[in-house]
Amino acid sequence: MDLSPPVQFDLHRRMVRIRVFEEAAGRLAEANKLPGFLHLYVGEEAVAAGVCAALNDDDHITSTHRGHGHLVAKGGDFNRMMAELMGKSTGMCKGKGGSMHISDLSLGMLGANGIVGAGSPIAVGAAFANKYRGRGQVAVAFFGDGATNIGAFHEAANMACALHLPIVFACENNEYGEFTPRSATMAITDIVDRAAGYGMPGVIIDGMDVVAVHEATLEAVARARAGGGPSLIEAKTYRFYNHHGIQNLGLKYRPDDEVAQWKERDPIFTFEDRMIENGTMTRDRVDEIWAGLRGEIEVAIKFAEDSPLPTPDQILVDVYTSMTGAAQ
Amino acid sequence: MDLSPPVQFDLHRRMVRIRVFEEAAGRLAEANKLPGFLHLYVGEEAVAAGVCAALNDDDHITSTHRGHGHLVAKGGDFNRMMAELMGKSTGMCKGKGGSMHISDLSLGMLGANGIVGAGSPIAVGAAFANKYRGRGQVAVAFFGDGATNIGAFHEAANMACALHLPIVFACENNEYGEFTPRSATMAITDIVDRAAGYGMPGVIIDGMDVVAVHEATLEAVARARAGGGPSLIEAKTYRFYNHHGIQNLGLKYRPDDEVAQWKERDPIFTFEDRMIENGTMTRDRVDEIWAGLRGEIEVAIKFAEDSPLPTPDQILVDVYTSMTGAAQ
Amino acid sequence: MSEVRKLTYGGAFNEAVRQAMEADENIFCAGEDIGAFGGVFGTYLGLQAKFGAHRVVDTPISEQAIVGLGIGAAVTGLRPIVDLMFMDFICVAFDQIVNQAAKLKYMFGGEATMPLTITTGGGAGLSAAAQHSQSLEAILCHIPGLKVVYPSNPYDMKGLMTACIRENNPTIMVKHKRLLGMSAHVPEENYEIPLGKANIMRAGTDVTVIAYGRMANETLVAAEKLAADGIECEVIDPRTLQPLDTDSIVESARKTHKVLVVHEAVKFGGLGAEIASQIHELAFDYLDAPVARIGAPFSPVPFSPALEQHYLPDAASIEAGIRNLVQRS
Amino acid sequence: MSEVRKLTYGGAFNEAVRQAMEADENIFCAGEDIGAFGGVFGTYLGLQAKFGAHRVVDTPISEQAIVGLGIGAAVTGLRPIVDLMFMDFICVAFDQIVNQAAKLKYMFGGEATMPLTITTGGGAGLSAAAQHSQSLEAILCHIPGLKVVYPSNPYDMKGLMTACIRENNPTIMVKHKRLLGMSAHVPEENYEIPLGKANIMRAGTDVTVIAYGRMANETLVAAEKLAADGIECEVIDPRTLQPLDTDSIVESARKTHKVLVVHEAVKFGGLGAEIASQIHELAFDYLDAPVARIGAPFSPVPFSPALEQHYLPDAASIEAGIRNLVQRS
Ligand SMILES: Cc1ncc(C[n+]2csc(CCOP(=O)(O)OP(=O)(O)O)c2C)c(N)n1
Ligand SMILES: Cc1ncc(C[n+]2csc(CCOP(=O)(O)OP(=O)(O)O)c2C)c(N)n1
Ligand SMILES: [Mg+2]
Ligand SMILES: [Mg+2]
Repeated sequence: MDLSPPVQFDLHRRMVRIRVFEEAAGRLAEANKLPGFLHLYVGEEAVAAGVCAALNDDDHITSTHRGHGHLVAKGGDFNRMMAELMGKSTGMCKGKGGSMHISDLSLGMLGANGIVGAGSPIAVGAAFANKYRGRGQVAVAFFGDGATNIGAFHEAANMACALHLPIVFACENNEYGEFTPRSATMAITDIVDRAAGYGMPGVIIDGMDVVAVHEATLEAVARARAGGGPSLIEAKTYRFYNHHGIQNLGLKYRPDDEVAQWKERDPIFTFEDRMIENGTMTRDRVDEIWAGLRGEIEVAIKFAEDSPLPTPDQILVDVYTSMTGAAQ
Repeated sequence: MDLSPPVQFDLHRRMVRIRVFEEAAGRLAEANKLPGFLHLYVGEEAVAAGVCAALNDDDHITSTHRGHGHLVAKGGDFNRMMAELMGKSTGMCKGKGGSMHISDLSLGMLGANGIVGAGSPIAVGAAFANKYRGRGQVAVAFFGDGATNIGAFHEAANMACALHLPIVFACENNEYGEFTPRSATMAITDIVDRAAGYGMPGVIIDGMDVVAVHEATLEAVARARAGGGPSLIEAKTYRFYNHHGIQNLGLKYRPDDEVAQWKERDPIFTFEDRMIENGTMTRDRVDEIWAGLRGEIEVAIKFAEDSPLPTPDQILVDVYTSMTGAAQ
Repeated sequence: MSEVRKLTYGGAFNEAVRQAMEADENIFCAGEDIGAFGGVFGTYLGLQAKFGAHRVVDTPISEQAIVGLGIGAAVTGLRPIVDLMFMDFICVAFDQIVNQAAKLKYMFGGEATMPLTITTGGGAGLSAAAQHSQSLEAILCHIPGLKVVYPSNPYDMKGLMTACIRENNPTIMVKHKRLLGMSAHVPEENYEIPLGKANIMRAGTDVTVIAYGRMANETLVAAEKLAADGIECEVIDPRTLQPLDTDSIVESARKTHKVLVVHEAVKFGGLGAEIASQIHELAFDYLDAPVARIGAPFSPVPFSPALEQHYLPDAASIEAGIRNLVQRS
Repeated sequence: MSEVRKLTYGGAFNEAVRQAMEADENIFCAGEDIGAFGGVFGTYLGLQAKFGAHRVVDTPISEQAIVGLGIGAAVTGLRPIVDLMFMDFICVAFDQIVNQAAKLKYMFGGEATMPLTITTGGGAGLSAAAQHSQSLEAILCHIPGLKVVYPSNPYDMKGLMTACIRENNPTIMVKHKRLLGMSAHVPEENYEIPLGKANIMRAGTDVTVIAYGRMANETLVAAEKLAADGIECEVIDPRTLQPLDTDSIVESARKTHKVLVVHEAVKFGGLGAEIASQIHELAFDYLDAPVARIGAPFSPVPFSPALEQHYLPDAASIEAGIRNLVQRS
């Protein structure tokens, strides 16, 4: 591990922030306190954290239906995020977006997305603008293994390569799309096999190892900033909970021992063990960090609960920049 | 050349039929006798002929905007094809489809298509049905180099591989999409580089060599019929005329010497030379074949010209299987 | 009456598919998560176990190829049922639906049949936000070559789904997500409700209300309330939106002289505009007031329940709309 | 008058883009064949030579990514103009247009602007058959978040395209393919026609005809013929279809008491239904007859000129429609 302790702390903190936020959201959902769908990122923290720690605030990311993880990793504010999940007017999207559309333009987070694969073309647009302005910004498109089967991903990957844009395609290969295993929906095992078809380099990394993710991203981002064009990173990872929510409600679609094996490789706990072993971190410090963030999330929940609901007169606001002349 | 003389004659005849049909159509278009767009197949004959000669009548093909070539190769009837291009009621589509939608279900030709890439998912459906019925039929999707940049192609290729369907993806790489060179729209040189990303074998062949195309197709079709799944064939070829019509009207987008070099490799003339050299064919016989088919096309033009136009009462016919209850 | 067999709306869909597949080997289903998992709404539950993975096919996340699969298989002789989970995803497959499935027969000069059923979950009310809640049926009804079906209850679901599967033209069967659990009597034996025939759900003399999908049920609630005040509504559920049963609608309009059209879709450009225009064209002289329309305001579907509940029409707003109309001279 | 500067409809488009790009470095264009070749309709001719390949970008055949390129660039601060050659190809990019571009600002709680212009060639009349001739504007107008513009002449084209480019919401600029060569006076200096304002092309007292795109011109021809018989038509071109200038339309309806709406799109579910419904709702008591509609029959666009010429409304059928309406009590 060549990373300096501050970088290690940063990676760790980003992961714990995600875990704490997601576990809290999951509990609230189980208590029927969150409306709508909730796709939790638990288990995959190393990917968002490792990638986003390689980015600046003015770099852009596009996300997926599983989007809070990405926004937290990019620095998202607990209070306004939790308020959004509750549909409150103080939420990141004033209650209009919810879990599937959470976003924060000020952090370059161009939105979770309810349409699988649809974020990638938007990331290409951000990358184009970044190149156009020439200030060295990059864009990252997050997407799942399942998303690589959809046309929008393909068009985005090809266009980014054709136009030689500063972009990183970051695939979270968790081996499932909803309730269907990857093997039923593609004849290849590794998403990275698709990179050559666009003419970009691709690399497989252990998505449970935040250091590996981070180092691969640093390289891809450096290439992009230097005008070297797009790259694809495939992170092998796993979601610890159900496709949405926490518990499996319908039929069982993943073998118990598969789930158990992946959980043993928890990206946060294994990283903590490594840091403690290396002397970068102590168990006490780890506990303190968790406690601190758990405290923050309680504050956020309280903030969200105490926040007002949006009022019906807000329905027609923000469809357009101005309401003049719009249909009713 | 291991192919038997009858097979060679068949390949030759298919190519000459295309050339004769296309040249006639081009002349008619220049004389303003054909309405609408006309995308000529001249120069690429070896691809359609080489592929279709490997198919049975009950095998299926899907086609592109450049579709007459495929239909002629599959055995399409000159009279009804020419009548369709003229918008006559005796046409293949009763005048409703025209050049861009020419089709013949009885020959398994599931339509030219005005939407780039849209034929491939339909070929996947035909391949699915063929596997479902278990009678050993296969499907071939024709498409251009440019079409491989569109999402529909990608989804089709992946789904065919995931479901292990009896299908051949036949790419006509003529180095241009309309007026834009391939190099501007993709960062790779060979379309075949995309095959591995779906998990199917791919092969590059000289698309000006009908024997090479035919042999590669025989292999891919045999694999498909035997349950070996999809393959991709990339035929390097060139269109001798403009994207549509014959002459370049707008700006010049292809260097003169590039066009000239490809024309020297005319797929029909080079094949004739080979056959004559090998003693399979004589120059006289070649001339006879051309003359015979030129006669047939004159008959077809006459048939088309003499055919009645469709009458306005046909507009609402065939939107649905029955007109009862349909909106007006 | 304890022996009346009940089925949910989702269950009625499932039974229609099962019975059809038992009767005809050419029918197969394909879609995301519909196989082993039975579909995210459970509407395909048990079918793969019964008919095998070759007839109930899990597909990649590839909506264009899913519809293309259906088109290619239909035009070569099978009878596919393909599923696009949420109606919003119709947008992803829009080219295959609009430019291919709808037009293929016509472009081929009639030399094709397209016995393709596309199923999808429509409608709002689950805080599923802007990309999982849309009502896009008006868009589909504007496309010649498609038929569009939208059942409002379990009985109609079974009969209409059966009709869709037997139909030789491409049909789109919209299942309202919030009706999936609605339970009612559904006969076990197979039956078909012909496409293009409206259902007069409630006879009345004072006002005609035309509503479909979940809104038909909301309208019935409003109608009962109004009946207590002596206002008798005739409630018509078109059931099939394309082709539309104009005759039944116009006949009722001529009788009651007052018409309200209700849908969950955005009002501007919704199907209500077409229905209202046809009524005006064919019954103008019978009308005491212009045909009124209720639909959603002109915005994407908002996430927060606090907004969504006001965004959607419901029994109360329909009741108010009817009172308003009845009061007009 | 020999000094009046004339420009074609296509040329007016080109000039609007050129002048806007000169004034604002954040504007760029992207689309298939628009760079070196200038676009298949020639509407982007010369722009790449002038502004360079980084500002006038040739793209792969990837309509979803083309629109996505525009969305991502717009939301991060540029002002993209992206081209979808034929309006039919909107179906290929439909998810990006409908589920992304139209909704992004709303889903983000307003924290975004989307100064994106999508240009496309619409309309029939070139024997381009079912997949290259459609008029799909009604579908776009049903989607909250989009604005839709459809100029009928060179002057409006320049002013409206300028407005689209300056607009901070996603707009769709439909160029009618058969108007590209239409030539008329267009001022050289830059000007803007505000979105959402109809144009009263011809004042009249007997009947109001609402028509847009190529049909506005066909209507003017019909109106001149009718004037010879003493029938004075008021011809209104909405120019912007979303938002619609309801006020101007209703005012005219109240004045003339008779209204016809004309479009090239299929009649069923076309924009005419919405316009007619609004007029009925807001001017019912002023009307002598129901608002009449003329649109295409319910079929895909047929290829053969022998069919297409009867499929499309024209001056003659519009004239007949007006006479019919005027004769109604
Ligand atoms: C176009 C589209 N099709 C289907 C869905 C339904 N859906 C939501 S998430 C999902 C699975 C996505 O799988 P993957 O990309 O691997 O991401 P993961 O959930 O595993 O993180 C599906 C099919 C959707 N939202 N959009
Ligand atoms: C979806 C779509 N986008 C754009 C077009 C316009 N168009 C017609 S043919 C063509 C080029 C196709 O290139 P390629 O696939 O290489 O086939 P080729 O013409 O070279 O045979 C384009 C862009 C179209 N018909 N459909
Ligand atoms: Mg996955
Ligand atoms: Mg090509």
